[in-house]
Formats: sequence, C-alpha cells, structure tokens
Amino acid sequence: MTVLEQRGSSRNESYWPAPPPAWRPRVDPAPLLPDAEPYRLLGTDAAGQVGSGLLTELYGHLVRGRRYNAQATALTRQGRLAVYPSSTGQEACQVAAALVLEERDWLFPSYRDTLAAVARGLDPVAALTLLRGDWHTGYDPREHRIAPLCTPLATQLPHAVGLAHAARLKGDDVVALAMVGDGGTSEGDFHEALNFAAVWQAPVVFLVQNNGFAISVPLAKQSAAPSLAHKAVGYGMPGRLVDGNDAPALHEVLSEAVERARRGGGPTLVEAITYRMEAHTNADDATRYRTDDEVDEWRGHDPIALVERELSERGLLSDELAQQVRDGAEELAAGLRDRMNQDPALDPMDLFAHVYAEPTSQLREQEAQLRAELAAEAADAGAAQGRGANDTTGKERP
Amino acid sequence: MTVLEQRGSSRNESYWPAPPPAWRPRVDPAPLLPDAEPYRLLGTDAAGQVGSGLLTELYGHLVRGRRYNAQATALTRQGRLAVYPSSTGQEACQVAAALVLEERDWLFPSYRDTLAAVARGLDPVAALTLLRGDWHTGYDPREHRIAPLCTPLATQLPHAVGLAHAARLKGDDVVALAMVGDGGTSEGDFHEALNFAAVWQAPVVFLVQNNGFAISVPLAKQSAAPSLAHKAVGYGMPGRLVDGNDAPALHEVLSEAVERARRGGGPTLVEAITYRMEAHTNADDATRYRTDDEVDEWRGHDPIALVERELSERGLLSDELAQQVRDGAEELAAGLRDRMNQDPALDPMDLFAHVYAEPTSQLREQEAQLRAELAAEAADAGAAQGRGANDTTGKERP
Amino acid sequence: MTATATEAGRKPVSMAQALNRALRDAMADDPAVHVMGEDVGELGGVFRITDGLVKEFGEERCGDTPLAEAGILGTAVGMAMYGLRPVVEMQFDAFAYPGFEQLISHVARMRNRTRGAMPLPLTIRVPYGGGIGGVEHHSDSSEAYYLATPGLQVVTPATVADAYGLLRAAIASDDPVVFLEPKRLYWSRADWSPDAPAPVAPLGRAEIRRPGSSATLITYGPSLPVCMEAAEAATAEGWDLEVLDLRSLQPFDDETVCASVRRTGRAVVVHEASGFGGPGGEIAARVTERCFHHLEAPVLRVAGFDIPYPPPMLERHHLPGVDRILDTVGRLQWEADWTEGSGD
Amino acid sequence: MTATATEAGRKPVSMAQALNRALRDAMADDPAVHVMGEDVGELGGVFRITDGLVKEFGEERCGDTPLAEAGILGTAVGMAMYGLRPVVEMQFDAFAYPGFEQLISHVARMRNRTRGAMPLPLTIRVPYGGGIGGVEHHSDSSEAYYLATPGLQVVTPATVADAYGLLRAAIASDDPVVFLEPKRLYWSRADWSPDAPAPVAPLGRAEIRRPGSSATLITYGPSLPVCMEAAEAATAEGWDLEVLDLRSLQPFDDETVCASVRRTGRAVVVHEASGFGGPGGEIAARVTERCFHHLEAPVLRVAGFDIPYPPPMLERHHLPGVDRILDTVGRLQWEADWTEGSGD
Ligand SMILES: Cc1ncc(C[n+]2csc(CCOP(=O)(O)OP(=O)(O)O)c2C)c(N)n1
Ligand SMILES: Cc1ncc(C[n+]2csc(CCOP(=O)(O)OP(=O)(O)O)c2C)c(N)n1
Ligand SMILES: [Mg+2]
Ligand SMILES: [Mg+2]
Repeated sequence: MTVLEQRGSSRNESYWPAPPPAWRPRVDPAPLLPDAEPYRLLGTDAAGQVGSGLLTELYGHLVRGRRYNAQATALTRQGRLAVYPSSTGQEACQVAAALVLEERDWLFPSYRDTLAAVARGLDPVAALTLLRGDWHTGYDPREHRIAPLCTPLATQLPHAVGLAHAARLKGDDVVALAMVGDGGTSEGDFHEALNFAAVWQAPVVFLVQNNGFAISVPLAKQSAAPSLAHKAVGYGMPGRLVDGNDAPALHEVLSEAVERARRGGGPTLVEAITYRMEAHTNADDATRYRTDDEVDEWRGHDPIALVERELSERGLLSDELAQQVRDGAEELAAGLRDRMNQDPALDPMDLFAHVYAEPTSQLREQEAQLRAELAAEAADAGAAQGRGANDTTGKERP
Repeated sequence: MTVLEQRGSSRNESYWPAPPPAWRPRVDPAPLLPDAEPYRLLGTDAAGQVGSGLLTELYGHLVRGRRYNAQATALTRQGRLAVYPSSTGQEACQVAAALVLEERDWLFPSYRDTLAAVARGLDPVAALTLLRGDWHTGYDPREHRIAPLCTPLATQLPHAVGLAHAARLKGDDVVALAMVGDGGTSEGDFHEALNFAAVWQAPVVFLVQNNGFAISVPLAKQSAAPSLAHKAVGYGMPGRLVDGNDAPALHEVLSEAVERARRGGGPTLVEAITYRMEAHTNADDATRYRTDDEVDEWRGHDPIALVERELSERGLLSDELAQQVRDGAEELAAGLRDRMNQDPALDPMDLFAHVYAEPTSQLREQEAQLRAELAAEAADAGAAQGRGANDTTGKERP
Repeated sequence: MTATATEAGRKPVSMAQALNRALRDAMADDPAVHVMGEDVGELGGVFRITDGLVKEFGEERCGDTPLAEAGILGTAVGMAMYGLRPVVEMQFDAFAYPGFEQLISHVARMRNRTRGAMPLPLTIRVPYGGGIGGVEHHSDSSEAYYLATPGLQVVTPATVADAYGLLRAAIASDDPVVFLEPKRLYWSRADWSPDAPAPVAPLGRAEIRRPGSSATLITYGPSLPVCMEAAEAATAEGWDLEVLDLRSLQPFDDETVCASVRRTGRAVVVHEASGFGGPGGEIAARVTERCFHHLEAPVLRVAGFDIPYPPPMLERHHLPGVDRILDTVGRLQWEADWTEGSGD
Repeated sequence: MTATATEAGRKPVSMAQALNRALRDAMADDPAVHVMGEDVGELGGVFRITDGLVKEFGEERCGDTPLAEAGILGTAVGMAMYGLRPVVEMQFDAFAYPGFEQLISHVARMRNRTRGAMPLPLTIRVPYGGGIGGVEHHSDSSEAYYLATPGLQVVTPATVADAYGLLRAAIASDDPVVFLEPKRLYWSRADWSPDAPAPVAPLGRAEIRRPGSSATLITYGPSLPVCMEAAEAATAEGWDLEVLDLRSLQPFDDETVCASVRRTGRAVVVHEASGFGGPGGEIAARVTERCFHHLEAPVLRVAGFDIPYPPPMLERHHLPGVDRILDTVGRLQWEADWTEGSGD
C-alpha cells in the first residue's frame, strides 16, 4: 500500500492539503532590519532636534572622557597601570552608554569600557583597579550596578541577559545594557546571549562598538555581513546601525532601545560604528596592521569635534563653557594621577579570603603557610637591615 | 584649546566632513534574505518543472528510507540497537541531502542522519554501528566522505567548514554539506561555523532540519526569529527557506546551494521545515510535550505522500513501480534485520589500539592488565563449566 | 546494574525521586530557587529529575531554555548576580563542556574577583558516569575538570538519602556547586524519607559506609556500590575492608580520610574516571603526604583506563569492577617477601 | 624574571625566536602545515611567535581567523580531516576554554572513534602560566584539564632548544598535541642554533637538567629555572638536588622519573598550577605507586595555591619560588626524629 492509500486519498484525486502552520515567518522581519546607512544627527538637517542641554552635557562628558583616556595611558608609562586599553575616539559610545541608563539599571562593560563606568559615576580609581593589578574588580558591582569589567570576550553578554531576566521575574523595572566589540560578536557567547534575550524578551540592550579592529584583525576578516546590526533579525530582535561618533544620535538610539526594553518590548542590538584611535592597548603596535592615513581619516570624524561643531554653530561654545569643561577634565585627571601615584594597600591574605564563603581546610593551611613565609621574610629583611644589604633571602621572585 | 581648534577648523565655519567609508553596508542584504514563504514545488503550479526521472528516484529513496526507519526502530525493541533517533517524516531532508552531492563531496551528519548516510550509499549496518554500540563510528569517513555521526550538537558544523576550506586551499573541487537541527542552531558552534564559512567563503551548505522540536522543546522556546533562515544575513550568506517535506523543492534548493558553493560563491544556509513524526528516540515519550492532533496535521503533509500524489497525477505511480519500490525497501529492511541479528565481533583490546598512533606505556600496561583479567575470567569460566554453574567470578558487572 | 540489583525491590524511593523531591522542597522553601535547562519543563528532564516542577511552580520557576550550555550557565550567572539561586541542569556530562569557559572563568571566580561582593549561589547538576549503555558522549566522568578549578565545590551522592541531603545543601550553599549525579544509580532504591532527621547533609564531610580494619577503599558516587560489593566479597579472602564515601570532592575531608587510612594502613582509591590526571591522583597524593609513615603499601588506584569512554558493548571492561578492586587490594603488599615493581 | 635574569645577555636566541623558527621550518618542510589563530597574521601574534610567517608563506598558510576559539579548533579539526596539519594558536591560556568542547569531544577522540581511520595531526599552541604581570584570565596554568583528557598529548618546553625541538616534534606528530608555552620564558635566551644535532626532540622523554643525589625536583615549563635556582641555593644547605624536566606530561616518562627517584629516595613536584587536582597529584601518586619502598619520605608538592590566579601585584606570593621549594625539601624527613604530621 502506498502512503496515499494508507491516508485514504485515492490515487488520481488532485488534493493538496495546506501545509501545517509552522510556515509563515513568525514575526515580520522588516522592522527588525537596520537601515542601510548609520543613523546620524550631527551634520544633518535633523541636528536641530538635539536639545542644547543634552548637547552641552555630552560635551562635558566627552572632553572629560578624552582627558581620562590620556591620563590612564600616561599612567601606563609611569608603571602605575599594568596595561590600558584606551577608548580614545570611542568616547561617544562610552558616554552615551552610561547616560541612557537610570540608576537602577545595570551596565555590563568589557575591559575597554572603564570610561563608561566612570561616566556612570564610578570612581576612576575603582574602575582602574583591574588594570593597576591590585585586585580583579575594584568596586562592589551591586552598589554601582556595574558588572565587573569583563575580559573573556562576549562572556558578559549572557550575564546581562540573565540579570535582566531575573529582574523582570522579580517584577523590577530594570534594564541591562551590555557592551561588546566587533571582534566579540564572533564568539559563541554573543550568539547564545542574543538568542536567550530574544526568546525570553529580556530587557537588555546590546551595544556593539564596532571600532574596525579586534586587536590587529580588521572587520573584513571578522565578518562578511552587510553590517553587524544585520545579525539582529536572526534572533528576532531589532538591529540598529548608528554613527558611534555622533553622541546625540547614539544617545537617541540607545535611549529608544532602553525604553523599549523597559516597556517589555524586548532586546535590541545596536551597532555603533566608531574607531579606536590608539593602539589596542599601550602594549600594542598598531603600525603593524593599519596606516596613519586611515587613522587620520577618522580624526576628521572625531566625536568631540562633531559636538563642538554643533555647539559652535549654535553659538553655545563660549570660552567660558570651554574653560569650565576643560577645568573639570583637568581636575579629574589630576585627582586620578595623584591617587594612582600612591601605592595601593595590599594584603596577601586576601588571596584566600574570597575563594569560598568559608575557606576550606586546605586554604587555611595554605594561608598559614604564606603567613609563616611572610613572617620569615620580614624577619630576614629585619636581620639584613641590621647586617647590611647583601642578603637576598627576602628578594621578590616571580 | 578645543578639538576643533586643534584640527585647525575655526569655530563658526559650518564644515561637516563626510564620515569615513566604514559606513555603507558592505554587501547588499536583500538577496541574502529568505522569502516569506517556504519554497515549494509539489502542489503548486511549478510542480511541472520537476523531471519525472528525479521524481521517481526520490520516491524510491523515500520509501526505502521510511522502511529503514521502521526497521531500525524495530531493532531497538529487539535490543539490537541501544537507541534510535528516527527520521520518519524527515525522509525528504535525508534523501535530498544525500542526492545533491557528488561522490567527491562530503556529508556531515548528526546522530539523526543515518538515513542520509545510507541514501548516500553507506552500508546501513555501518551507519548504525554507533547506535548498536560496538564502536563509535562504523565506517572509514575518508572512504565514504561521510564524517562520523555527530552527537554533540552543532559541533560538526565547524568541521565541515574547515574541511571545505582545506579542500579549496588544496585546489580540490569539493563541497561539504552539514546537517543540524533547529535546536542545534542555538549553540555557539553554529554561530562560529557560519561566520567562519562566510568570512572564508568556504564551499559549505548548512542544512537546518527544522522539525519543530529539540527533544521536548518547541521552536518557539528555541528562537524568536522570523525564521531560522533569517540568521544567514547576519553572516553575509544567503538564507533559503524551503518546505522540508517537498523532496523536489528541497533537492532544487540544495542543488543550487551546492553549485553556488562549487563555483566559489560561498556558503548557504538552508532551513527545511519538516516534522519529526516519531518521538525524539525510542526512549522518549513524545506525549509529554505534544498532541496527537499536531502530529496528525503533519501526517497530511507527508513527504512520501506528496511525491506519490505528484507521480500519481502524472500517471506514473503504476502498480509495478509501487511494487518495485516496495520490494527494494523490503530487501533493505530484511538484510538489515538479518545482519543486525548477528552479534557483532568485539575485541576488548580495541579499547587501547586507537587512542594514539602508538600506545603509551600506560596504555600498554593497562592492555596487559585487561588481557590478564580476561584470561583469568576465561579460566574461571572454564573451571566453572567443569564444576557447575554457581560460580560468579566471571559474571558481567557494569 | 549492581546497585539496582542489590537494592531493588527493597523499598520504594529511587535516587531520581529523592533528587526530584529535593528540588521540589528547595523551590517550595525559597522562591529564589529557579530550575533551568534543556527539557526540564514539560518533559521533566531526560531523566525525569525535574518531573512535575513546572506544574507546581510554573514556567518562570522551572523553564526550558534554548539549547546552548554556555548560554544556560552564563544567564544563570546573571540571575545569581541579581539574587536568584539558579539550579541548572546540564543534560549529560559531556554536554557541560560547551559551558566550560563560563564555568571556569566566571562561575568559579565571581566571588573572588569581587572580594566577596558578588557570590554566586548556583547549583550545576550534571548527570555523569557510565554503566547505562549510552553511546559516545553520554558516559563521561568529568570530575577532574571541576576539581582543577578553584572556586567550585564538587559534590556527588552515592545513596538515596545523600541525593536528597547533598542536593539541598548544594542549593543552600552560597558558593557554586557542581553536583554530579551518578546516572547508573538514578534507579537505585532505598528505604528513605525526607522527613528523617537531618535530611540536609553538610558539604565537605566524608562518610564511612562500612567499617573495616584491613584497608580503606576510598570512593564516591557510582563506584560506592561496587566497592561495597567488593568489600563483601573480600571477606572470603580474609580482608576486612573499610569503605569510605567521599560525598564531597571539594571541600575535601582530609580528616576523615586520613583517620581511616592511618587506622588501616592501606588504601585503594576507586573511581570510574580515567586514572591519569583523574581525581585518584590527588587523593592518593594527599593521603600519602599526610599518612606516609602509617602506610604499609603505596596507595593504589582502580580507575577507568586512560582512554575515551568506550562504546556500550565494551564498557564493562573499562569500569572498575569487583574483581579489579580485589586484585588491587591483593597488591597492597600483604606478604613479607614483597619486591619493588609488583606495585606497578 | 628568574630565567631572563640568569640567562639574559648570554647569547642571542630567545624562546620566542626558537618557536618562531620552528614554525617557519615546519611550514617550509611540509606544505600541509597551516598556522591559524587570532592575530597570527600581520601582527605576528601578541607574543610575536608567528612573526613574519604571513610574509613568507602567504595568508592561506598563516591566516588571521575570526575571534572564536571553538570555531578555530573546530575548523582546524575539519582541516586536519582533509589532510592538513593545522597549528592553532590560542591567544592566552584562559582563552582556550571556549574551545573545550571541541577539544575534549572531538580533537582528543577522532582517531579513537574512527578506529584510527581519521587521525588528527593538530598542534594547539597555548601560551600559559603566570609571572608576566598579566591581569585576570591571562596567567592560568590549565594543564590539568588537558591531562585529564585521554587522546591528547601534552608537551611543554622549558628551554630554548626544547622550544624548537618539541614544537617540531609536536607538529610532526600524527596525534593532537597541546603545546604549552611558558609565557614568562618567552624572553629567556640561550646559545642555540637549529642546526645543532638532533634539533627535533622526541615526545615523551623527560630530561635530567641537573644531576644530584639528595632528592629529585620533578618539574616542567615555567618552573624549571626556579628549580634550577633552588638547586643551586640548596648546595648551601648541603643538599645536592637532581632537577628533572618532564617536557612531556602525556606521554609521561615513568622510566626516567622513577629511575631518578629510586636513586635519590626523595622527591618534590614543582608546578605553578594549583595543587588540588593539579598535575602534581598524578605525578606524586604514580611515583609513589612505583617507587614506594625506595622513598624515605612522601613525595611532596610545591604548587600554586588552590585559588583563582591572583592579580599581578600579588602573584609573587602564589607562584612557587626558591624559598618555598627549599622549605619543602627541608620537610622531606631528613632527621631521625621525624613525627607524623610534619608532612602536612
Ligand atoms: C575569549 C577571548 N579570546 C581572546 C581574547 C584576547 N583578546 C583580548 S581583546 C581582543 C580583541 C577584541 O576585539 P573587539 O571585540 O573588537 O574589541 P576591542 O578590543 O576592539 O574593543 C582579543 C582577541 C579574550 N580577551 N577573550
Ligand atoms: C551539546 C549538546 N547538548 C545537549 C545534547 C543532548 N541532546 C541530544 S539531541 C537534543 C535535541 C536536539 O534538537 P535538534 O537540534 O532540533 O535536533 P533533532 O533532535 O530535532 O533532530 C539534545 C538536547 C547534545 N547532544 N549535545
Ligand atoms: Mg574592535
Ligand atoms: Mg529538532
């Protein structure tokens, strides 16, 4: 018997039942697709929409941010930071990410996003603790609602989704904004996080800072997509493409995404096109993989210059304002420099204190061992001071 | 000094340089997007395009495939297979995947895709070795150009990309077709594989068999995307949506994708909408998560019935053909049953033979240990046979 | 299976049921407890450990996730950051591997990197081990990976009562726990009720399951019933074996283990995981460090071979069985005329 | 750093250069050798180990990949399936974790699951270990994970000559090799030329770096120079320490190790990885199993603490140093009046 016969439809009867309903797209893809061109305000007819108050606020943050970046880089040269991944050139992304959030919202930064944390109000010394090297995280994430700066790429994204989901389950009106680089979008964790977010309709905003490079690898070797924002439709969330150096444009797009998430509208993927003006970190040599011309081209599209130009066209860039902003930035930098020039307090016993809620017996043994070693070291050092300086027992060994 | 002044452009000069070129979408997304409706041929006006030869060939394979599935399931009841994940209802996907490939091409099946391997010409006993449990892979993948059946979800996809890429680097005209389920698309490896494929423009075709469920989890809890084929644009490859129960339609879409890959046109993502008619495996209880009504609805869109109907409308479904096809299927099933009813040859020493090219000294020690144990077991068994049957020394323990 | 064989039919509660009950009670006691994973909802998990939870507590408390283990662990981290107590199911041992970056780099370290500000009360249930006739990737004993990761607690029950008690304790712990469930014991049964006294077993305490004087078998999880059987069989050879169930591999109960070995003077570590680089090395080494002059013989190991887990038809040769354990006990240098090399 | 300090300025070849030369020579000798990873192209890798390869062999032979470690390993598996010999770079130890499913479930098992039909000649280079002032996730000693995975070879050079010789041998091996490069020794230098005799070191052979009679220090990779320094310092205490460089952790050279320990009667295992569940447990256990009656004292371990790798300003306290090694040697029960417990 043929299958048709089994199903009771006779041979030559031309009967084609309608396919089951799993057929039609479950949501309309059109509104999820990004525009062909990144969204811009500055330098376009729509620039006038931007309130002068916001423009001035952004300006202050951007200038402070640039100064902060310069200061942090200087601190690497003075040996006060182990390493610094600068966000110079990306200040609009950093600042907008911070400003669009309410106090109760959460920020999930990557290693490059200390400025976003600072713009959110975190003490810069706390933000830089990881990079100074006295501890991994220099602040209480719950107090500031800033997750630890995250180094393993894209791994912070599922955290943001889980946290936002948990907040929603608890009935709290909290949005999470998570930052990731263009390179980070290639990681499996990016994919899994966006998928969970969309399935759960979690209140998360994903901000991809597409700065053109993952260390030395240019975007063209990272992705063949029309844009990274085009990934959104594959999860069923809107993708937005925006000029990442146009602070008011980014502020608007992110604000909309945050509001949408808050309203229960689910996650959004925002791709901000920007450029990293410095090397990957102070330890990197960018001349190996990109030309000065390319960097110069982007200097012409500087996020601070764009806002300055608009302020200036509106006649708002007074010497007074410029001075005041500059002073604020210098003050931040001076305070940072002074405080980072002090050696941080270190307690080797911290090594054992936070591995578990209660140290295991092993850890207590090891703590005692280190304590004894340090005591012996100190005794030797004391003895050596008495004897003279050629005793090496207490010398630091890596 | 403001940034503008540094850059030498004076305050009120209204000068907005063009943004750098990283702006426009790098490829046109439109042709990468799937159609709104799955592509169909049978039951549409375009059905006539399908050659009768192909239709008849597909029919034979589909009927054999269904019979193969039934036989394999029966073998689980007889304890001859440890487990069987049936592809009943998905035969069109299995068959089309096999038929669109040239001999030199590679197939990357998942655990559910033994039928695809069989349709490609692999001995069914070799295809089922994994599920019988005498060894992990029952055939030489290089001989058949069929990768080992892959259980960890989506992990076979990067293998397919790497193999296809390697073949292209070597100048070989080889395409890889990799199969994955709807659930598997959520895994990070899916994402990473598709991205590598697109960046490398590797000659790969990804076939997603969207059968509506990942074990018990329905698609709606797996993805919020308009369709899974909409993921393609986010990698910069075409996404195609096709009726996975319409064998000629799927054959056409996959053939096009294979040809495109062969021509150097890069990878394609094909989503085939289908349905798993049986439980996840014989060990699963599908009544826990889906209704009989849903299953019945899909029975009306059976892949074999669709082809039969078309053959029948063309007057090609002669009793002779039906009989011949049925006979072929029965022959396959009978051979399979007979051969699977023999105990496979087992050599415990195989455990040590293929861990490394040369067994390490540890492995040689362990091999000697097991050899001695087996000798002692055999001696005991011999002695027991002499003595009587109540000695348990040699009894099997898990 | 051994355990099923010896305990079956006796009394009604299986390990799977005890685990299910532990989840249910934990969820009822604390609204912060959320169960998540692949197929944990309507299906109740492929082993039915989460059976009925979605009905009782709703999808928000016991939800199917998309099929992505790093995503499951990663989102659970975020949920724990917000104060929930996620209980995550990894469907099988080998399918936890995609989540290893989240596990090693985040789950194990979050408390430490935030100086205790952000503990992660997260339980990761992993059905593990072989002996169930599973095809490849369904029978791994992956505990060595977890043990090498400071910041994780690693716990594994071997009895029905412990299945309940240790799972309750794991969920109550403010630190992440990898909770290894011996698949082959899911259907082992025992006379047990959660209303028995002290149903919540403390983490980090080993338990002597059979006192003895000749030598100590140190084991855990799926190998406990095998060791018990071996100890019974050993009496025929004149050996009175002590059987010690570690229950918690991290924290490790040096005190109980060393007290036993000092008493018996001989020890064999038994586990299914491959020997090389497996838990037995650590256990043997630390026992030797601490009890050297009490040892009449080196601490020996009976472990899975140093091979990928075998196909089902060959697994019985791989798994530590009674004979192999007794053979090894026999090599603990009972004779005076012992010569070097016989310990190999 | 110790090694740099003791060897610096002597002669021109650094370990980084030797590794680079090994890659270059392997690529020149065999067109099947392909180098791939993040930043291995124009940048030459963040440690410059692949410097110049893209210029010499083109992007197809030395290509930057997208940023995805499972993808890198997974595509490398596919390339090896087609007959290439991929040499993959994981940028740092902790960034290999996203690839662990591919590593454990495929890389380590492909030969076995296909009965030898599909070997995977794949080299996975992993810069590992601490002492370079790196921030979190940049200093892990992850060798325990690899050791617990049958099917992998695990190799780590400690000298400039071995960096070349072992890497050549790893690439020539028909089995997958996890090639662990001690980051802190990248800039150590030695007088060495690849034209010296036998530049390709055989895998699986340990090497005595300093003969001695009092006790054996068993070590590898980044801890070798520390052990050498400790051995020098120990002469002042009257100890003549033998220093043994394992070079290959899998295969493990029981023969050389046991011969040494039988000779000296005492041993200390030294490594940076955390002690609990680390390689030292396996090493101590197998040495004890094989050499028990030659041992005057338990095999002790000097290892990283059982904590997540510390921030740079505290790492010196974590890493095994000369003093800690000598203290431990001092606990090898040299006195007649030794009492149990002092070995803890
Ligand atoms: C999982 C993982 N792999 C590799 C690295 C090493 N790494 C650090 S930054 C970086 C490049 C990241 O590029 P992108 O995501 O574009 O961010 P950007 O640095 O440009 O801000 C790499 C490869 C890492 N931190 N984590
Ligand atoms: C990495 C991984 N996680 C979990 C599993 C367990 N598992 C086996 S099949 C399956 C469902 C797969 O669903 P889908 O991808 O849709 O394929 P289908 O079974 O429907 O063909 C799951 C969760 C697995 N094999 N691998
Ligand atoms: Mg970038
Ligand atoms: Mg499915």
